[in-house]
Amino acid sequence: QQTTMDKIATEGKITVAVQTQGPPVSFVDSKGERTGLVIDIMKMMAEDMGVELVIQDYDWKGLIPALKSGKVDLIAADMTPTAKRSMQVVFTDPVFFAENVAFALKSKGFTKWQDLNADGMTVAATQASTYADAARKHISKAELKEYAGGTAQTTQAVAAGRADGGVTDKASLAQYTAGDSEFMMLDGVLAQEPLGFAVRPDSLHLLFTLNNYIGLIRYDGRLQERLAYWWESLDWEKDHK
Amino acid sequence: MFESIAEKWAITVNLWPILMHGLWLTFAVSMLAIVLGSALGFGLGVVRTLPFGWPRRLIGLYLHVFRGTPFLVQLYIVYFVLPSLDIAFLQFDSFVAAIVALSFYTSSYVTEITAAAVRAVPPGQEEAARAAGMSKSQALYHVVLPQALRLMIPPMAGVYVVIIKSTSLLSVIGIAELTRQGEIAILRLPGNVLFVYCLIAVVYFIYCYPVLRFSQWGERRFGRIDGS
Amino acid sequence: MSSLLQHFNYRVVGQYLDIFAEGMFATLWMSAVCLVASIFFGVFVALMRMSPNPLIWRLAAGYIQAIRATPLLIQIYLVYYGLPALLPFGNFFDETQTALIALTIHSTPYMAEIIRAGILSVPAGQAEGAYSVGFSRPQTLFHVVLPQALANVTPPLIGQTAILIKDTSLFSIIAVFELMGAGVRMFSETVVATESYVTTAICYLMIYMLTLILARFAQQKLGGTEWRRI
Amino acid sequence: MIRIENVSKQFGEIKALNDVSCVVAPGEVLVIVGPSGSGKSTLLRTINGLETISSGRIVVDGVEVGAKATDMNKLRTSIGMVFQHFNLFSHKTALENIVMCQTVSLKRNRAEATAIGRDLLARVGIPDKADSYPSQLSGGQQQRVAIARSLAMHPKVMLFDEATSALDPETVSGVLQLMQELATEGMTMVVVTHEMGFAREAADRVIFMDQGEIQEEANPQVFFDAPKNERTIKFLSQIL
Amino acid sequence: MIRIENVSKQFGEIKALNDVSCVVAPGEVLVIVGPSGSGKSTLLRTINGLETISSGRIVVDGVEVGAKATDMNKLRTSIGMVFQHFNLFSHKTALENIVMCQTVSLKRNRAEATAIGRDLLARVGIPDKADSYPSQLSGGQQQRVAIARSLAMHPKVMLFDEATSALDPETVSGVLQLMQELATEGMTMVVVTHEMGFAREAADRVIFMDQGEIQEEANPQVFFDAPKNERTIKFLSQIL
Ligand SMILES: Nc1ncnc2c1ncn2[C@@H]1O[C@H](COP(=O)(O)OP(=O)(O)OP(=O)(O)O)[C@@H](O)[C@H]1O
Ligand SMILES: Nc1ncnc2c1ncn2[C@@H]1O[C@H](COP(=O)(O)OP(=O)(O)OP(=O)(O)O)[C@@H](O)[C@H]1O
Ligand SMILES: [Mg+2]
Ligand SMILES: [Mg+2]
Repeated sequence: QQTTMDKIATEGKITVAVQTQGPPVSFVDSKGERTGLVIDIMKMMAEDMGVELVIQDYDWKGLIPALKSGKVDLIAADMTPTAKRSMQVVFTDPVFFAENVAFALKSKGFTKWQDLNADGMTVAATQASTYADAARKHISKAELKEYAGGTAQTTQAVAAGRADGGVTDKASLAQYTAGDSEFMMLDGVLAQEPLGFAVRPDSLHLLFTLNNYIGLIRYDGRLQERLAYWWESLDWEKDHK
Repeated sequence: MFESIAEKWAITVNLWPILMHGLWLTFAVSMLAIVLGSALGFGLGVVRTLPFGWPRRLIGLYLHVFRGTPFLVQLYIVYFVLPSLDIAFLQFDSFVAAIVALSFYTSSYVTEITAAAVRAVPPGQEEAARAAGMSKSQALYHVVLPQALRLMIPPMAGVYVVIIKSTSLLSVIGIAELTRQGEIAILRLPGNVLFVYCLIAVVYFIYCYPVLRFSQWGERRFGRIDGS
Repeated sequence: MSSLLQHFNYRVVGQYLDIFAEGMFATLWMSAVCLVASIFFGVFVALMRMSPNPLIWRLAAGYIQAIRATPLLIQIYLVYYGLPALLPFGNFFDETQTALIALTIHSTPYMAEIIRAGILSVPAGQAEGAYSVGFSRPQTLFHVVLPQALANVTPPLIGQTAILIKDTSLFSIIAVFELMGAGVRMFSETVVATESYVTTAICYLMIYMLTLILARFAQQKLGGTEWRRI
Repeated sequence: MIRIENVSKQFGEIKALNDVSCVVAPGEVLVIVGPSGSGKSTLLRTINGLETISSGRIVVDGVEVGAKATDMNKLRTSIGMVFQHFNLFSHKTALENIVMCQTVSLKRNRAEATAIGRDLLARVGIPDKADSYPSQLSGGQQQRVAIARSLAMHPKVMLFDEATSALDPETVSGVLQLMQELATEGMTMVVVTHEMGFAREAADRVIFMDQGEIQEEANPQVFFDAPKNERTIKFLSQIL
Repeated sequence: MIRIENVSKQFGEIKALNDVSCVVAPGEVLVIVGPSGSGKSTLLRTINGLETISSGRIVVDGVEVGAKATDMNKLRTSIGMVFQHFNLFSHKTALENIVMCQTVSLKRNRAEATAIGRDLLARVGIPDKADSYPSQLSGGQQQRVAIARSLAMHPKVMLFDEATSALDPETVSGVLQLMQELATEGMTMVVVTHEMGFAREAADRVIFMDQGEIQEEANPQVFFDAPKNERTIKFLSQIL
């Protein structure tokens, strides 16, 4: 039986499922190029392994089925390794961490996320996401509205006054609050989540390889460099906006 | 005011090539599916009007299953579940899977329309053909089906528009059709969600409106069964 | 087939049954409301479409074409976000009401076209028979023409109803929970895709079968089934 | 009872009625004959306002048809009409056809309407067909239901448009007999028919129409045995 | 030419034909009359196999109808049938209706078929209607096209099922005349009709059917002037 790694080695290409969910994790920039943090890391790894990188773009609903049905070798997305998900696929060590934060219109005059946690408030989050879980748990007094789509759709609901505030991750939110935006991030972090890549349960060789590689770039500083560029600042906007 | 118009114009110019690319994919997938699905549905619809008990019931079941479940689920099963059966020819890539799923979905509607149209042709027409010495299949081909086809044009165009619009679900299996292209663009253009969706609507309209006009024309031209 | 069943985890489905029940109930009542409303308004739009007055029929035709040529997704967004921007009282409607309004606006033209075909299929003599015994126009429409028209077009009406039921799945884009939302929820938490989607499909099929039964019942109510056998 | 004054009716280019005048007395049976397309149906339909007229005036029982002040729905309940193709409501049973007209147009209560309906079905000779749908009835039976339905309104006038031409010859005689009974009971009737036998026996007066005009008007003896108009003579020669 | 032997036909519960036997000689004109539902149409339709029979045997021109070895499509080209409601192909013009039957069933080439078609349209008196669609033709014209279409096959037998009962009385005489011409040319014909005038003049023999059975069979003089069967007497009394 050929392992996934054998296949990658013999075919000379690694097939990765990504979700184009928006900057900075994975998106299509103004030049029409597919780019973002995970794409960057994957490109780097494929180059170091000496294989070709094949990227396949799926909707969120298609990521895990694509992996399980063998359409791709791994998923490179900002997926939280929950216990139930781990029963289906295997996650790598965390590659980076997301901070779930709340946001609102500046005009509302809120300062910290706790301000949203009151009766009569409504909070928007992406349908069935870990943001929604965090909101349900921490902003429990407010009514939660779960919008299908992503952060863009959530901010739209808040901008239109359909919700008093929203919950998403800090990095995705950054571009919405930049400059003289009408949005502001509220102080405080609701929850921190590790984010990792996922492989099929039987792709052990590939799993170890990925973990090794994450360790490698963490210690040689290349991961921090990428994170600083994509994740912790808006530096990427100059090059890709 | 003018600033915002200028801004929207800039966005439009910027997005247009992307949307057109999405439209092309939408067009290609929907056209292929419409052609294949109509052919399949037409065949099944004709069989459904023939006096064979078993095939008729089987087709009825097929029809209800495909019409009664969301297309998303059908798409999902074709692309993700069928490959797990380990049958070589079921290993579709996403484009083929999209065509296969959409064709079956289309055919379920076309089957119903075809059967209804064939039944709407007065039975006397077939009898007259048989009485003139035509075989059952000749009567079907020369007399019944040409008349049924005319009745099918208006409802078919309606179904085609539904099919065209359901291509927007294909992003689940990684096809960057029109809606998906627009949504990808939205990610880069926070604050313009509504405007970009309107642009998408305009592009769909450009594609669908002629189809609907064609149906209207067809209704006037062929809706009545005579040639006048 | 066996490998299909072998991959089906009943236990996990069991954990989500209550959520599916909740979603199914929501889908059921919301589709029922939209169905009744869109048939009701569909009758009016159909009558407008058949009006001899060019202003009225062009208005109806324009509405029908514009709605049919654009996707529901975008119509829902426009009603949800666009309406408050245009009308001061737009925010008056909550998500569920907005969703119901949008879907009704969307499916009314489809129903109208089917009903129009149905009305045209009723022989003119039927209305004349009614007029000649002193029925007014509304009475003729209500007692004679519509019952026959609707019974004549039951098959396409069922087809459109099936589409309408499935269209409610788009409600989740404006945060309205329904059956597809239940499926997405289960999938997102457990990532067992086959189970999530097949269960969703079965629930939709159950609703669809219910509509088939109701349609047969309605057809009988509209004046028995025997009369349609010639 | 019916006064038709200089009535004309235009369908686009076609003059279906051209300056037609005629009076029908209470209790009179007027039979209209004429070739196809001569305007017989059109004349009948203008009497109960199913067709509007282009010019002229029609007065039924003192009420002007189509005038602004006239409640046409009410007027129509006093004018029964029986069509060539019966026009029974196909989604209702024979009895319901008769009952519905009464409950809707006359606001009679259901029980009373049903009793009247059953009576009338017995009168027209098909009491056992009450629960059959039109499609389950033979042509002759359908025509009887249609007559019963009209009678349920207690009309002052009955109009028959080729009431028997969609029936097979054997059934015709039964329906004609029923019409003759009505005539002897004193019902005012206007009958368009191709059945010259009926015209001869039941008519008080016969009108021959052609090209939208009344060509000849006479009592049946004169009409059939000594027609004057050339067109009438030709017509009768082909029919008999 | 046609030999019908002990033919029965059951529709579920209903016995539409009950042990019917009868022979039609070449060149003979047989007229079938009878009340509605008596099985006239059914008998006619079994002759060209549009209806299968439950028992018995039908032989046309030496070939058994419905037998395994019989090529029914070929047999049907030698049996012309004209229907009550014409059944012209509504998507084809009058000429194309006639041409298509020849090219499809007889594999005649188009040019020849067209020539024959034009000839026949002239023969039935409507050469100028070649390019009209059925919906643009009057009932009588449609019926003529239907007859021409059947004649194009050069049938040995023609079957007419109430060929004139959907026509208005004035048009009827023209079509009957055409049928009479065919009869005098020696065509074998079986005609179901309610036109007693035609039966009397054109028939070589008249059959009276009731309840799926042949009740009386006689030449027209005897049939109309001295019928024996009680049922026939009642029937004729109501028709005339
Ligand atoms: N709705 C209509 N639109 C246009 N023309 C019409 C309409 N109704 C009748 N006509 C025309 O008016 C003329 C008179 O028609 P009408 O039906 O009154 O004749 P008729 O004497 O009843 O004939 P028939 O014996 O065939 O019933 C015909 O030329 C017919 O074509
Ligand atoms: N396809 C059928 N299915 C069931 N019963 C039928 C069918 N065709 C005819 N019948 C029945 O067979 C009997 C004979 O019918 P048929 O049409 O031969 O009568 P007919 O003599 O032609 O009457 P008409 O003068 O009304 O045309 C009738 O009782 C009829 O109801
Ligand atoms: Mg008339
Ligand atoms: Mg018959």
